[in-house]
Amino acid sequence: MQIELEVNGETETFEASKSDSLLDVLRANGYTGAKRGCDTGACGFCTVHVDGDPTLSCVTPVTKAEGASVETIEGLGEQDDLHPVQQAFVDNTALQCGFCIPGMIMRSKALLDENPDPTEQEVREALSDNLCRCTGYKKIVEAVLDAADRMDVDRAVATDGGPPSDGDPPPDTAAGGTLDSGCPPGGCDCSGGEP
Amino acid sequence: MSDDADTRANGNGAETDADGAETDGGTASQSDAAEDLAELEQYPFEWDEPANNDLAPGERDSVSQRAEKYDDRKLVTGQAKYTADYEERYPDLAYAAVVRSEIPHGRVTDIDASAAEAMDGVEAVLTPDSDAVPDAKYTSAGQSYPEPSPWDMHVLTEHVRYVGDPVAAIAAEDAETARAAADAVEVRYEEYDYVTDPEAAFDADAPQLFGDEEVENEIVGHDYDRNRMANIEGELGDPESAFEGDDVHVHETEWVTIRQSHANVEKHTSLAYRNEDDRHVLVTSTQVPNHTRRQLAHLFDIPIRDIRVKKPRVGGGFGGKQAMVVEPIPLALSLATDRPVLYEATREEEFYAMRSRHPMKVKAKTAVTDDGDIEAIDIYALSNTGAYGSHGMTVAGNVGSKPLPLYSKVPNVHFEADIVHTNTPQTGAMRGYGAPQGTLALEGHLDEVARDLDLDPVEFRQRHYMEVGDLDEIAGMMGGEGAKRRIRSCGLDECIERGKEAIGWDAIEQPDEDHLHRGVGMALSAQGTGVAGDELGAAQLMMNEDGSFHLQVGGVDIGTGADTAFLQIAAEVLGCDEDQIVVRSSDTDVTPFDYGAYASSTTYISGMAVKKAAEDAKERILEWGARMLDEPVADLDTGDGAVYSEATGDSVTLEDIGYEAAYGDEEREHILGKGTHCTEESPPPFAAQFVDVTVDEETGEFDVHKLAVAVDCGVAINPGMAEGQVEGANHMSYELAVSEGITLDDQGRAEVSDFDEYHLPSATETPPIESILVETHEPTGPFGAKSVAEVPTNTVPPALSNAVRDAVGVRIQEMPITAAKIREKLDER
Amino acid sequence: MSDSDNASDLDDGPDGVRAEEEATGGTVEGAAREPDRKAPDEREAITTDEEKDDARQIVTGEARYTADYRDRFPDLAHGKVVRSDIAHGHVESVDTSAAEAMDGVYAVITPFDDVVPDTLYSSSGQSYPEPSPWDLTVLREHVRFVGDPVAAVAAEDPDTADRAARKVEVEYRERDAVFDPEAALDEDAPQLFETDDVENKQSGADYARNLESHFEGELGDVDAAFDAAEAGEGVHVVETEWETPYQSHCVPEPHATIAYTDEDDRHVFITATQVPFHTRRQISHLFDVPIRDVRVTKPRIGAGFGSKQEMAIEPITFALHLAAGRPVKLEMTRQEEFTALRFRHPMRMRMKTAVTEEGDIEAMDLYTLSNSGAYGTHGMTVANNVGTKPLPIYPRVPNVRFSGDVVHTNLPMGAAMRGYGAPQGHFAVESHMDEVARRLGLDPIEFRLRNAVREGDLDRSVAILKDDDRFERTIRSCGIRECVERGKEAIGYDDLDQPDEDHRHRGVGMALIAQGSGVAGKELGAAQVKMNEDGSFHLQVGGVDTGTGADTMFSQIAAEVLGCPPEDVVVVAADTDLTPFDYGAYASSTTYISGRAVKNAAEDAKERLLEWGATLLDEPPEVLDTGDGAVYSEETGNRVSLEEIGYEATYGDDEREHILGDGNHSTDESPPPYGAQFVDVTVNEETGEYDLNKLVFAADCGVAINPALVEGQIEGGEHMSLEYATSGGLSFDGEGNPEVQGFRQYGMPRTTDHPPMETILVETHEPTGPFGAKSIAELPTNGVPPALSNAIRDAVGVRLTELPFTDEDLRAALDARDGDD
Amino acid sequence: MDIELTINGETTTVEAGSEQDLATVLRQHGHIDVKCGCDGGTCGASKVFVDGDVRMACGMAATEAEGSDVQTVASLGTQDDLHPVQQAFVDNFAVQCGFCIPGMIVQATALLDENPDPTEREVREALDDNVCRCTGYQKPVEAVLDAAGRMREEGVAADGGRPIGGEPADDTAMGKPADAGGCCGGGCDE
Repeated sequence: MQIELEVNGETETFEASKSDSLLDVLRANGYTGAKRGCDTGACGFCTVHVDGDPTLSCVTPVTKAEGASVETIEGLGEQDDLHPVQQAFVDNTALQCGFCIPGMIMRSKALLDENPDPTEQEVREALSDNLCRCTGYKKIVEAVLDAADRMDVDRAVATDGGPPSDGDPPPDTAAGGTLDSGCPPGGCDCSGGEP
Repeated sequence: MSDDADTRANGNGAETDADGAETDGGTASQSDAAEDLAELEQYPFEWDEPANNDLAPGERDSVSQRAEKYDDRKLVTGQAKYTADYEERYPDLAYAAVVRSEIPHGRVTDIDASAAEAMDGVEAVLTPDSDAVPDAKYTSAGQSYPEPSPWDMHVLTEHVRYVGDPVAAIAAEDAETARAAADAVEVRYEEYDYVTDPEAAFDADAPQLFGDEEVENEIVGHDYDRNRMANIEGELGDPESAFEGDDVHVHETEWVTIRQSHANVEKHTSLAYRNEDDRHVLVTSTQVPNHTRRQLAHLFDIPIRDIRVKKPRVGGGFGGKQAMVVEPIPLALSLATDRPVLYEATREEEFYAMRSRHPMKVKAKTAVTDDGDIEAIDIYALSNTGAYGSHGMTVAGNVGSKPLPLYSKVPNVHFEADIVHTNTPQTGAMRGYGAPQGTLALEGHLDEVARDLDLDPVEFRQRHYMEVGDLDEIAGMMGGEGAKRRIRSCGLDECIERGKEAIGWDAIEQPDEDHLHRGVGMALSAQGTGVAGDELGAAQLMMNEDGSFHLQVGGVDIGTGADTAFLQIAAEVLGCDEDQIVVRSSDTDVTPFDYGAYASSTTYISGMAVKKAAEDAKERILEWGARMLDEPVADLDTGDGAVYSEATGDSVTLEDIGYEAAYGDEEREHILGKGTHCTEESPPPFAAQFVDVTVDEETGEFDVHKLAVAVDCGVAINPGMAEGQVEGANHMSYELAVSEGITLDDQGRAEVSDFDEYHLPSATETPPIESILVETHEPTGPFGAKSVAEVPTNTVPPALSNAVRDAVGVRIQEMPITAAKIREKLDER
Repeated sequence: MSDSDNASDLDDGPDGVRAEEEATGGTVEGAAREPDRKAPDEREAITTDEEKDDARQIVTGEARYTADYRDRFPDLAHGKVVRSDIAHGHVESVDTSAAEAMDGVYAVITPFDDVVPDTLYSSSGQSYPEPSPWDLTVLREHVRFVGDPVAAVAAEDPDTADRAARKVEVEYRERDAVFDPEAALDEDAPQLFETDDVENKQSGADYARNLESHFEGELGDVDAAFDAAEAGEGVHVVETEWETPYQSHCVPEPHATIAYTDEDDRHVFITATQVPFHTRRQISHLFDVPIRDVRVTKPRIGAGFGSKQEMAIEPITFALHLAAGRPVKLEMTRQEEFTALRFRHPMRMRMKTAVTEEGDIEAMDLYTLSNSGAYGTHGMTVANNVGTKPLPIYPRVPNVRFSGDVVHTNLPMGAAMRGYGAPQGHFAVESHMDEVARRLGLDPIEFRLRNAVREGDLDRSVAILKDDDRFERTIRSCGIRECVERGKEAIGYDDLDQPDEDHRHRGVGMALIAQGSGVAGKELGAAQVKMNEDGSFHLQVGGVDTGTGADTMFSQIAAEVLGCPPEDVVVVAADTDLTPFDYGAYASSTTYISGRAVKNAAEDAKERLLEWGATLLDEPPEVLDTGDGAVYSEETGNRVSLEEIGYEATYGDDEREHILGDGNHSTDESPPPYGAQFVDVTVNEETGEYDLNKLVFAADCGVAINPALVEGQIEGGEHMSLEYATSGGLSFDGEGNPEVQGFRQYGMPRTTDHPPMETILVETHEPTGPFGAKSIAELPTNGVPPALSNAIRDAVGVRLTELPFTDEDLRAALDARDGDD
Repeated sequence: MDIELTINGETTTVEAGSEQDLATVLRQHGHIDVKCGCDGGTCGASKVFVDGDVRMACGMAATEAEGSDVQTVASLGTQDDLHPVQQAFVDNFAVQCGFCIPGMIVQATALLDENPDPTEREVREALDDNVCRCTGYQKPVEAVLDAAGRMREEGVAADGGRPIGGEPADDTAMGKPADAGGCCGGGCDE
């Protein structure tokens, strides 16, 4: 059978069989960012967004996703232009083998979309369906909290009429400093906010 | 070119001319003898050659064996993978097509890509203004750095200079769509005047192709106001005086060569993608992976470390791929689309938009005494480099520096070349690299002189050509690939002897029919072995625990069998079978550096690097052998898959050593070897070409019965493969003699678009070729090897011209040799 | 070559002690004498939190793990294994006809097929010949546990493969099974192996008693010491028993392999492995193909933790590939991971000591009974580590005995797992020591530090099982006391607030930890460095990054030597065709062995760099050094950039050279890293429930090449250790059928299960390691069980001896305590 | 559209555009041993057997091959078990870059099927529309003549079937006379 999905903003038609999970179809079509860890919805490695909700794609029949808008890790940033959540994971060394990370990041992004300023406990609860075997979760939780701070800064700018918040954080926030130059990230020509 | 050369030349002139008297009042304060000594020190005859380099035939286990070419089995079963065969690895592969200029000269004023962009499946349309298209100038020539070629090209260009210049590029989901989209791009031009004839281009009033600001890294003698890309000149002795002497006969002849296509069966093909490490990978059909990596890095401003160039099997290069011809296109498109992109040139593009051999007009002039002593030679070449200058100067330099050194005993030599732009397709490196043009002129000329002065053409040459021990100064007197060198191996005498025998030189039977005349002609040639003083090869070796090896070498096998030669060289050193070694070559991430496959350097330079790496590993193997056999290293050697003692006869297999080194209790080591090689040497290989032809005096038609060519390539590492090189080169040389090449219309547009229009001699049109290998020992080469791949490309045009002259007394100087031209000359006669 | 390195290591004995004394201060004068030692401010590329080289690939989902290579193979077949559903018996027949008749099925293989070798082998990725028995066949006629592979299928898609596998009908002749290791030792127990069923038997094997190995070693005279203690006064003898369960690695990426034959007719494995070179050798031997025709390449790997120090699924994949004539991918399911792959060995241990009233340990005797499961991979060597890792914490104890039995049962296979016997051993030894202190009324920390290792000690117990005293080691770096000091402070050891509620009691426990750095005398690493003309480098190294960040660490070590930024070192690693040899990622060897090989290779290249620098600067190489992307003169301050050297060496007029370096490293040394684990717990006396308030781990891993990555190793190791103490474990029904089939039943700790963790790095300088580094990855796996046992003892006075500690266990112990009262 | 083809003995349905040539379609389905060296029908690299006749696959529409039996060079032998023509090409160093070789071998096999004992001239004529840029045709011609000899000696069926005696004996490979020692050159057990 053929099934139509919107993946990362592009509508595509996929060959699929009735018994396929959404994960099966994504992976068979080059979206290998989502990982297969258990096939029973127990590990969270396959987390993607379906119509904005974090979803375990390995236990989602693809037929249920027909027509839906799916966002995968491939739809976030690029290696030289990371999404703030991705950047925070990198900067906090919050990954080792990385197999759980795509799911972890999709789950974290969903959390921050809904709750831009979570407490540590809220982060832990949001991520409690996502297993990680390497990190002991410590740096992951720290990364998500850090991402929240970064996005908060971005958002503050964005509400001032700046560009949308998906861009790179400005270098000085990435370095842990505070954004006090008053420049929108990448949005002006003053070359780094010389006072 | 070189003041240095001129100074030395004067010294020598003094010696010859005035018998010790210092005629020209130079600053020479040393005696000639002292000078000779000094030169002998600087260019010693004795070479510090390791004992293992000079093996008698009976001592060779791998070298000079007809080892099976290691990739043959996959080639004959169709399993070998060329660039385009990797497309199945990339499910999201996009395909490229290029929009090319349809006018010979002008400026792009507007590109309307809207129709193309609107087509289904079109991923990107790039024009000179696109972000992904660098605007840096570069040369496509795959040479050392900075390249001895002008940086005069753009990836996509607004100033078009020939019919074929790339203007825009498309990536689409399949090749048909890409081509259709390319057709749908509308380009508007402001047309300029154009010029297609090199002599006309040289005129001060001719349309000018380049403004001064349009070129960087300009080459010596450039004069863009007159469309001159370069002028080079070199001199030994005092040729001017020699020509003015009253006791000499001065002959002057002029020769014309064709625009030859490489016609590599595999078209230029290149696949570019960004990998998950955010690095850029090119799988590409190239002779120069490392140069390409550097050039792409500079052009696109990407660090060298982030580019990987891999050469899979290559379907022939012949110099056409000693250039970064197509790689920037798929790379730019892959940057623009973030998808893997494959660009495969069409065969039509191969003929009008890739590269070709420089067409030249070459004049030869000699001063010869009654006794048949050549007092002076002067060669002048006018080279048509087409729209761009890649390889322009260096190819023209070789017109002189390859054939002239053959006659190293001639005291006065002059060479000059002008390299001129026209609005015609691009030229570039091609097997022989200027030597075919020069060899036609010189060898045709000398034959004509001999016949005119009633000298035996063979003997006449023999009196002047180089011998072992000579100091060849000619090779270094001008641009090109040469340097002053001591000759340490020369098999010319034997080449001639065996060639004569093969063709039946002394016993030609004339046909019964009166209008049929049979003749034989011969020509000699010398080439080089690598670019003297501008080569580098390196190799690494790793021993596996079962006594097998992995060899990583930068050297580039473009179908010649170089990988097999590397295996044989390594196996000879390591004392194992070739099949115990797995070779991996030409991958800039994995293999050490190499300048690439050109200038006949692969066996000599890269092969020597392999030998050094193997010797480095062997040292460690012998250490382990010594430990395990409890004997001193000095008594040990490798052979037959083992380390054995010459003292006791005891041995331990390489497998035992491998396991002990990897898993032993006391100590462990991964046995590794590394080697890097560079040299100032570039010893010449030699060829003697013989052609047997029958000419029909009534029609001018001629029938070539046989080509015989004897080649001294030192020790042939693999005689079967060496013969293959000789025969293939001779076929290409035959084409130079009898085929029209790429012909152009008056706008410089190629008139050839496919194989059926390009007269590549077919199986029936190609005469039988007898290849003869004459072994000499070149002490500077690995196991005595010199090069082989280029020298037999040079010789058929003069030898056939000479044979026709022999048969019916007429001289054809403008290639190709055709029945009509012979008929015309016969009629004149 | 490693000779000189080895020699200097071996000759280091007395000097090493002196070097050690210098080391404690990390002084600059040390740096002058020892090029390896760099004061913190002299370091450019090491001890920086360099971004992990694959971090960006990973967070964008671009990193490719084995199964992600499927799109490179349009004709890929998907494999599925048919497994035994009985615990013990023989395959009588396999009916494959129904499976073979299905559309899209390319091959069905059974033990009786030609492409399936019947050679005996061990799956353990160890040195050669492996110190594990060869008792496996690729597919098994004689099945020994529920999950043993009997047949396999390759089909056009995973779904077809699954369905076909279910249609394979296997008939068995069942046999009696045994599930308890002590019962298995009985003469009358069902016997798993006949003598002929095993080659390469290990020491003390007695298959009639299902004994895979028995071993024993002694220093001094233990019996005499105990006799004396019992006869005399002032010496107390304490004996304790401990038990640990199966633990699953829970590797995020299930085992996966793609096998194909390339156009050169060579066999290629893209596989999730920690041991590419061992796998290459083992495949070669098993399938009788030359080593040179096998290529094993490791892509990104979703962690290993020891479960991939095994050739676990490669042989079946390869046999399927041979049968199907096309590339085959075999990917385990999570259920297979929990039932059929590999686990930490369950053990029962006995610890006995004789201790004076002052707290001097006179004698230690440790015995372990290890349940090896159905096959013997890593059986003996893991059990050996139960003693040889923790006992050396107390190297001055004069009388030490360590013995063990490794026994087969009809249960899943024990194998290598992070810690490799040390978690079991530390649980026994460190809980025991705490118990001794408490029984003798000594401060548990003071008691241990009184006996614990110091720099300069000669450690003989590490070699207690070896005949060869060259494996005894001098301790040249030891920060264990600083670990304890800083750990105490972080956990608030001396001022613990008790909860207000009477039934809630708070306690703190501590455990000392030691591990090794590689297998002493059984390691080899090698590397090659190639310089590019722009001054960047390609580094080819056999070492295996299993997600730990090893590749990043390699680039830092190379960069420190070469004087360039780490991102200018492109690492090509763990591909048997492209990279030099390496034993693989296990035994905490990667930084110490492979990292040292990288350092040696970089130094080899640096020699050439300095030569070129000397030519270009016209100064002698002796006054030159590399740094900041250049070769500079210490005398004149002149510098020439690496880029200039690269272009000159490549394209220069006079001479040219491709600057290459190679390096090897092997050694008999395996210096221990040290740690101190602290646990802060509150116990509800009424319910037995307990809350972990905090974990603190202080580690001495020598010089941390990349502190952020080291912290990650510690936190991840503690996570695994936390699980070992508090959850996890496998259970089986009476027929040997596994009851844990997935994450949910298993109970791997989640974010919400984790207490706050604090990580402390204590820097020492290990002179035998690259830039002073020792290992880190395994060390923190050992600490939580004993520290938690000790903390509970501290809080409520009861001792838990069986992992994991459940609320019920604790409740029962409290009840017993109160009953005793 | 879908067309049915038998490719190297396996019947499959392949998708082909009406404009697509057979070579492109074969390559898209993994038969990369079919090479394309020109813009259509002029270099011979793409030669395959279509119902037993040699055709340049790039010069014929895929639809024209509907229902046909297509054999590519890969059907002749494997790397471990070469067809005598392939073996002769290897042994005679008739292969350099190899790009033209699949077409060349298909053509040579067809020739020998029809004419087991061709003259040199006949070989050259048969290969006349196979472009080779490396060898000067010298060694390919010698290889075909050598293959003819081997196949006659080994009694390979005239229809190009597999050799009866397996691999040719080494002494023929080395160019020694095949009658040395009176042995048949590999086809017998003596």
